[in-house]
Amino acid sequence: MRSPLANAVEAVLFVAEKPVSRAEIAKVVGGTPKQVDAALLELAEGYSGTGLRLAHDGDDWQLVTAPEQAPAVAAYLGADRLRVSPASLETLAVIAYRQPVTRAEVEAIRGVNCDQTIYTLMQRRLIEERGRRDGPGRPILYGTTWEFLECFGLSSLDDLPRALTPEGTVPEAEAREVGGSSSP
Amino acid sequence: MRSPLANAVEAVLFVAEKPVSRAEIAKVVGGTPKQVDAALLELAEGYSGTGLRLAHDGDDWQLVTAPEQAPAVAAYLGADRLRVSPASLETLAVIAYRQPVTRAEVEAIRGVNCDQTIYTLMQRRLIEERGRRDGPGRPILYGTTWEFLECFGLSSLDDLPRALTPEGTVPEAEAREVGGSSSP
Amino acid sequence: MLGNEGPSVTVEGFDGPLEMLLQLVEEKKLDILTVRLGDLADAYLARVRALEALPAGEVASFLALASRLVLLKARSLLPALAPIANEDEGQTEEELRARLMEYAIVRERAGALGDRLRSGERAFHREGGSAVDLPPRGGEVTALAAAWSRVLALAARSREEDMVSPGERYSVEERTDEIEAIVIEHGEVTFTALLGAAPTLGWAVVTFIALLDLYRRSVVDLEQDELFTDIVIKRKVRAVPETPA
Repeated sequence: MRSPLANAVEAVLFVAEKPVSRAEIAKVVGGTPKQVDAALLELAEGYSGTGLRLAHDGDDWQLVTAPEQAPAVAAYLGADRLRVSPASLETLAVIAYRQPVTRAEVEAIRGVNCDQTIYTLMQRRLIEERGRRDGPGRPILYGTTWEFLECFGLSSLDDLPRALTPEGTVPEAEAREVGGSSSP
Repeated sequence: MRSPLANAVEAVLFVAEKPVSRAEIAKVVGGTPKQVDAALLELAEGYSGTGLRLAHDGDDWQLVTAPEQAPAVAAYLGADRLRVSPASLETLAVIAYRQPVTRAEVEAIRGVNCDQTIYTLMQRRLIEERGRRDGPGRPILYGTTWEFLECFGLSSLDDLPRALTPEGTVPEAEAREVGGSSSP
Repeated sequence: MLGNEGPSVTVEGFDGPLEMLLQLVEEKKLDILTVRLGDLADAYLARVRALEALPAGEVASFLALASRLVLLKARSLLPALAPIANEDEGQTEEELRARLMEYAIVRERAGALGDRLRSGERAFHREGGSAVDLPPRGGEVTALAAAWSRVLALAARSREEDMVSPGERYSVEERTDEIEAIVIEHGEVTFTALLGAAPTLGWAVVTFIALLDLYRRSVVDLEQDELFTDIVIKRKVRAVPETPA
């Protein structure tokens, strides 16, 4: 039976899409670095004979697929399509059409928490920070990247297609009103 | 020891950006649907006592974190808690246990207009449209989403909390009849 | 049907007529299976009268149930009372009881779901992708536009629900450091100045908590000449108290 700490570390590494340092793991799971070391060792041993592996580069740790599963992974990932979830695509759409925007503005438009999707899009280099908005807390502004344009085959942001609803084109003024409702 | 097929399925689900259907899993790992079923069962059992869970909505499968690890994962992602009003929870309860249902059916059961709560649940991505019911007006049918399962820490709809009311107080057939009485 | 009359109403904890009736049954500790619903007519009517602040249209659904209860009461008093010719289905006690019991189950399930939500035991998915760092590719611009349309369609209606509206999240830790830096640099600052031109509630709360923390740690002194005037935050100089007590 695995220790509770090892399970917490596993869950964190599972959702992380980049290597996580031992110190950060310790902070979020609430353990000492030494306990985290033991948990990581426990996990690494547990993954033997499964489809996953625990990889590390120095003190940075990451869950990856086992090398021998490369054919299945390649078969799944093989098709040339963008690897983002529908939720991330929605967040990306809001940022692409409204940039620069803050996280709170994206959430006001989507109506749901966007922490994880913004994090994922940053990891994928589809969005980036664009300075900060004046005002309380100086929230971070997000915009799309050069990789975003390349990924979608756009020569510039002006090439973004106009949004269509079943009723027809959304008047830009109305759309702006919706999006702007949360910003001062 | 896990079977090679279960490990391949695990690796594919790990890299997938959205739930994967049994048919697609079978295609990429090169097994029959029956073998895939066995592999999924094997995985689900193997995750017991770990930080991961195998969740499914119908034939679509996804790897998620174990609900009890939510504090550590939320701390890592900086996610905050979803809040749903009692009125919306009632509408959600009707939809979750009766899906797919129409708005009129939900209203017949709750005894109040449910326009606003359905809209709110849609916006929170907790419910979605599931086609239309045959018959006059072809009313929209609603069902729950993956986000619903995730937010409530359910591995599948079979995990829905069972009624605490003593068995047999309300015959389900009778209840259904009442619920359906507003639709032809 | 009861349900199609008027918008949802939440007054004094009542979300609708069925909930009001169910609450009566529970308060009086009656058995939902055996209670004679007609007996509740008077108590129910008294509650409906208390809803006088409601617009007439919104009371309609409460009144519809009230009239049904009164009819049931009349029937129990005068067993010979024949069903009225144009009476539609759903008027008998059994049918109303069945609806009430079904509603009770819904409320129980909603409560169970609410408990789950409050426990915070939720799952998280992985957004996917291989560990190998590849540049993103294969994006479909039509899919992106479709996602945007979907978001706009869902955002098109105003939100009235009592859910927490999204706002910026601030860190008390960061705010504390910021204020400390300001006080060290300028010696003093007013609370109004710290709040800025258009503070949000969250920002004000975080600023205030940060100030209390600084005060507790004796980093700053707080001064207020009169009630409701601006608070002046001064750097606390050790051993040399700046403010006479």
